Amino acid sequence: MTKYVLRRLTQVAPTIVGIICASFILVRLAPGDPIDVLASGNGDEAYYEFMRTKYQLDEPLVTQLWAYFSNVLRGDFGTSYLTGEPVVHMIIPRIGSTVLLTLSSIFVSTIIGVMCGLLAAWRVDQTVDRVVLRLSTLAIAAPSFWIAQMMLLLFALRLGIFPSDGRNSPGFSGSGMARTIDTIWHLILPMTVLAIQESSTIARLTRIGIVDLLDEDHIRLARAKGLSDLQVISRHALRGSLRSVVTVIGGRVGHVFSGAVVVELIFGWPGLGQLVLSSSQAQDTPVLMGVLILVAAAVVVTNLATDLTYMVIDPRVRLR
Amino acid sequence: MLRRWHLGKSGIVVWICLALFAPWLSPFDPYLVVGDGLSAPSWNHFFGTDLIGRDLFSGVVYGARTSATIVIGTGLIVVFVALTVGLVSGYRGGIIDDLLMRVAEIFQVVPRFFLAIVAIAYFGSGVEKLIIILGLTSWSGLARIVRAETLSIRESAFVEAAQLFGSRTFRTIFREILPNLVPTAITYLTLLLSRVLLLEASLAFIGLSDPDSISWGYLAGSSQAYLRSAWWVAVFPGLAIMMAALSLTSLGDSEGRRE
Amino acid sequence: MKKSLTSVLVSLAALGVIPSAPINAATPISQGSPCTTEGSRVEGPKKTKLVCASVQGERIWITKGGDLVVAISQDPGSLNPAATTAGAVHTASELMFNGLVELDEKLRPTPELAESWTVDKKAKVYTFKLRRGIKWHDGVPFTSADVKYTFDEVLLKYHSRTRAAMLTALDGISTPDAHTVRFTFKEPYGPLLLQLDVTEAPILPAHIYQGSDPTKNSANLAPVGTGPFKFGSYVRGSEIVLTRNANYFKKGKPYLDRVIMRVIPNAATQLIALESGSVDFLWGVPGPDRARLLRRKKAFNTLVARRNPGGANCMMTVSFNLNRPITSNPSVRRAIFHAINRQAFLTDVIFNEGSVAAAPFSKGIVWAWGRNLKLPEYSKSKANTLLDAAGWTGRDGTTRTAQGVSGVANGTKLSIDFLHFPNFATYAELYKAQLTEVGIEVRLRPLQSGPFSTAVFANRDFDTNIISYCNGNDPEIGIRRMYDTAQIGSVAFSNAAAYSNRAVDALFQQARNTLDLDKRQDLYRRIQIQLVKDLPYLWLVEPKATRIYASSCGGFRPYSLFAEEAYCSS
Amino acid sequence: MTNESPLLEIRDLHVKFKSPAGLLSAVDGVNLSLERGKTLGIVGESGGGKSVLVNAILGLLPANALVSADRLHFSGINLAKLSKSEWCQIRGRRISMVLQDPTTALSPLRTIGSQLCEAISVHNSELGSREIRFRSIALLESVGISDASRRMADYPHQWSGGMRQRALIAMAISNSPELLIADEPTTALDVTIQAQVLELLRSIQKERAIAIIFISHSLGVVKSIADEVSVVYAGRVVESGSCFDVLTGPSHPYTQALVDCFPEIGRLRGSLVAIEGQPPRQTEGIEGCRFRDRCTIGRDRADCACHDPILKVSKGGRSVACHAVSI
Repeated sequence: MTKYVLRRLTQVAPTIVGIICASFILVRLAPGDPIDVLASGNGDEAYYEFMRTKYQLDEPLVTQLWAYFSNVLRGDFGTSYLTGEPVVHMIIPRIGSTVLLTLSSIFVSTIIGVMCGLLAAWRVDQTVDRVVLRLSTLAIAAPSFWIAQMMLLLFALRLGIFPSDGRNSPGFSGSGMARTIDTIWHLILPMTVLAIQESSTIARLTRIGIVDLLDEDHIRLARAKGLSDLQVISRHALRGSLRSVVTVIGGRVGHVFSGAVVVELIFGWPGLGQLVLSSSQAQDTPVLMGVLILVAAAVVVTNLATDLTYMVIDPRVRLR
Repeated sequence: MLRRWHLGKSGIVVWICLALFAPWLSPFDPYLVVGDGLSAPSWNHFFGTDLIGRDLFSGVVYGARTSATIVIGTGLIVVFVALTVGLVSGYRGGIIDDLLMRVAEIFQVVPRFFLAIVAIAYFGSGVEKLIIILGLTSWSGLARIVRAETLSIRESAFVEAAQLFGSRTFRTIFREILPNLVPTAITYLTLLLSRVLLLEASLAFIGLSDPDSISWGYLAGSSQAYLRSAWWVAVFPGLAIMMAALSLTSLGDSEGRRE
Repeated sequence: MKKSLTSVLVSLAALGVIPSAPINAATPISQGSPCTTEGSRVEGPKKTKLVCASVQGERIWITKGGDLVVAISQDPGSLNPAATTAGAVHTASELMFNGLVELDEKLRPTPELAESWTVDKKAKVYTFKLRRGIKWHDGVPFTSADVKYTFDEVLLKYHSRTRAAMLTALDGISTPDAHTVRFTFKEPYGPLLLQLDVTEAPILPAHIYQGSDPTKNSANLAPVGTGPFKFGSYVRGSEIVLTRNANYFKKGKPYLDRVIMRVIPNAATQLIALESGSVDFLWGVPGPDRARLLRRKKAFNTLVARRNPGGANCMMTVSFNLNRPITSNPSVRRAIFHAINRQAFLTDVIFNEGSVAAAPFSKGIVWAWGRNLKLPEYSKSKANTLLDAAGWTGRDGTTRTAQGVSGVANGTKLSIDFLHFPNFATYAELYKAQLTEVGIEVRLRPLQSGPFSTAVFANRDFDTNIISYCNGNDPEIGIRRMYDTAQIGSVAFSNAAAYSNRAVDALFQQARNTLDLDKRQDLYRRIQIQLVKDLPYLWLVEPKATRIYASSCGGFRPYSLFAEEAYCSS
Repeated sequence: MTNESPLLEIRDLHVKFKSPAGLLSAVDGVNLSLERGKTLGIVGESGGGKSVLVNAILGLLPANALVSADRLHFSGINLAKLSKSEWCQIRGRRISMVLQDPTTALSPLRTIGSQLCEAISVHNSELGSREIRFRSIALLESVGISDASRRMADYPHQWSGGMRQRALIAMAISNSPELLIADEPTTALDVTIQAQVLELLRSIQKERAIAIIFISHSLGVVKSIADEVSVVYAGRVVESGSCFDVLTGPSHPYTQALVDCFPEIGRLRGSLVAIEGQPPRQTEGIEGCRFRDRCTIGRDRADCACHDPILKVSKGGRSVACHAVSI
């Protein structure tokens, strides 16, 4: 068991090193001069020279990579070309918002998705199943910006139930409970948009997982033992399907981050997605690389967590 | 199940027809101004006109072509890279396997959309770049499936026997694996490609697609700002994407489930 | 929520549950109506307190206090307007600062931090007398040292426009006393007074920045200025709250308690926020929605502005690469000019927000733009004739090919590329559509700003492109860079066409060293006559931005410090 | 036939599955009967409908299955009319089952002890957990697991295949059922283990007088345990009778072919004979005898091509469905 954990951990390190190197190379391969953005249409040769030295863009590539690499390991992602601020300072205040949005929608979509998946699997090929399948297919096939705009038009403009943008009301200065409530009130729309598509995917995957599981011998045997339907589901199927549910959720984290970009843009949610968009327009390389590495690392960690969860669930892995 | 399969299949057939016969099916050149900007659907312009007065129906018809190109191109890259990496990795094992799987993991953990945004920011947009970006970020899942299949076949008694007789094992594996993979690959690919369609639309929505080649994603994504004042520019291309994505997923559902 | 509460109160009042306030039947006054007397009065069922205040030179009744919520499209990241020309930073931070002078709608310099100034006859020495008694938001007095520090250490290093225009011309800045600043130039320098407003030269507090790296000072996120509003709070990617500066040197102003800058990147969401009442002010609205909004209800007002916090008098300009065989031919350039229907760009792309360019210089530089110059008009037949004559022939509806064009092999297709920022895609589509009609194939190449500049300015890898050249308040600031031979090179957004004409270069230099406006006007006219002959660029349209705001608010200015005199009733 | 009604009696059982391609027939008019304490072997190739038959007896068919029968009685109970809760009273208590692959038949996520205890507790809610555990250990010991009390806490993957199959048998007999269905219980095991498991089943039957339906594709295995045998082909019983009679004197060409596959049973003919071809997947719409395509005798006979042979019953309880055989 310890050996397994160690093995997984040693696999994580090269992946992260690889991501750092790959993103560095990708960004440096590209044409374009970051100073152009700073000059924003003006500036002379001397200005360019000055800025280039300031951001060490005139050093050889390998030196830059090594410097960047050792800095990242020390938690220093450099400073933004655009604002001159440490990248970490720009990322940290936004992590909270993105984590809140993504985690809450993963949480909600897991509950809804697994429940719908169970329901559909239990009544496989019957009406409930078909309804779940149809709805989820539709939700997956619809562009997310459509869903988001429809929700905005309906709930923010026509009904006026939920706010259209942001994480808190304009100029909100309350704290504690009032702040939490205000945040939740703002969270509901963007979270729902993300959760609609996620829960659809989770429902479908859970359903397939359980349907396959119900065909398995040990479930047949459990029924042959005289267990009722409910007992079969609760004692055997649910536990067995936990593995596939964990796999599904672990695999969704990257997608949720991706989906969050569009949702954050539409709902003015102050998270990493917005930062990536604005930095990509400005080619603010240090910020982009920082976010890219961070998000990738988050997915790596989730994968690790998924594997470790298997270990808890599955004795075959645990007792290896 | 039969009906779903037909829906998927007929959707794809319509799509392919639109793509192949676009010049004959569209009443106008989709790149030319043929009317007033933002005129509502009429007999002249079934889907209305866009901002600068181009016929939207022709745009949607021609868009089938670009979208098909993107989907097929991405699919080909994914299949090629995944097969190569999966087969080599599963067959050779050892350090090469470890190395390739680490590389696959790197591509897998960086969210595709993030990477696409960053890559387009640095290299510019364009259909061929989009295909490369989407292709290169999507192969790792299929590669893992291929690798697992290769491993299991390599270890099966059958191949052991074949090795004993000195037959060309790699070819054997190849011949054994491909048929086994087809259902899984179809499910994987159709789901992936429907995502690719939507992803392209999302990229267009945030302003990162190529205006030189009209695709559904471009038409739908770039016109969302006018949803409320000229619904047709946002709705028709969006519907096209939805139908295509639906066709792909239902095709995958049914094809994948047939053993 | 506010709305529903109000409507409940109104209906309760109608039922007689709440006694409604006595209404002055003789003279019912409303917010915005003119007033003469000082003082205040209570009006309406909500007992709002109206005061008589000065707004843009007129005295009107307004509501004092309250919040103004402004939607901004981008998180600024920094609130130091002196260290960058980035529009997002200026939009969010200018209200906290001042320049030495302010420019009114007609670009006349008016006193701001400087109460008066003198210019010597040769236009080489400018002396400014600073207003006394001005205090920074932290209570420290404002002095000439702040001005000198800001120019020497920040503006001339990091503010790219100010640096480009002034650095080489300036001999030095001296401070004879705490309230006098003197700029000395090496040679006569005409445009200085147009470069000292809060956009081009905001003044920072030396006591906070001295001795630090101005791009990394923590005050960039919590600035201290002299402006009408003080820094309140800044939540990344979310909002910036500015609060009223009670000690503002313009007595009585500002009228609002808070200005809240809310980051909403998506234009459609901004609109929904405005309509649902959570936002009061938008910097711009996409054309079709603007029309719908104004048609449907009287809840919104508009304000047309030429000047943005990022730059003034911008003109959408197509550059021709004069180094390429196709576009180096003046007949081809003239043909393209004829083939382009610029009116269609005005109506379909910018929805009539602005005007068709009428001269090489922006109409916003009122004294300098060339009136009555004749740019090639829209005429497909003239375009066809010119192209045929230039050796580019072909049947109708097909792409033309070369027949005896110098520098091009016979049979080469007439195909040019067009580089553009992704957000200018509609311009690109229309350009392509219009040129296709005269047999020119256009390949669109959307590029973000970085790759765009590299391709256009460093590698000169383009045939045509589109750039929003902000002409600025003086030709010296934003126009000269487009035509000067010395500005050909890798510096971005300079002379994209690589236009070089010794006579034009000399005229620009002469104009810069001339102080007399009439003489300068004549020099610039001669330049523009030459440019219309040579056509190195296609001057397309001059967009203006239409601000839209809730009609409960008012008093916005179409130029700097837009909310200095603004007011809102709820 | 004895006066007493048989433990299990099936007459004209049909099972069809709904599918996109229409109804697929899996079991097509099967007749079976089994006396208490006896062993019935069911033999046939895989895909012949044996497992469907078993699932029909246990009511474990999926929702898209259609079952019809003239008679489907177990110990006087009409199985076709049972409700879900009534089924739960029968399954595991009066009819139990041993599956083919002991690896997949046990849940990998739970200890063997808990799965065994569950089999007991489901039908004995009055028992305390200590009592159940005690019984479980005793059962494991009775099927030959040593150190049972300690091994109760093990997970299935920690046991060998043979041990797992013993555990499954222990589970199957835990409530002293009247009928045990063993669906190819030895197929997935090594040859030596096979013999042990068969021996275990034989001894259980002797001690506890349990009737067994033993399903296998191997005549060799059936021979060592069954009293009666039914040969199943393409959803039909093609020959049945006492084990000895059928195996020593097969009448139906299919039985003959099966016997030929196992040289130690059949008369030595010098070489091993494999049956060419595969049973038909789809029986609907086949004209004539279903075995005709693979039959050495019937390939050219006109009656085999036109008429489906009916099961002819002869003296001594033997029956066979073949045009070429006259009894």
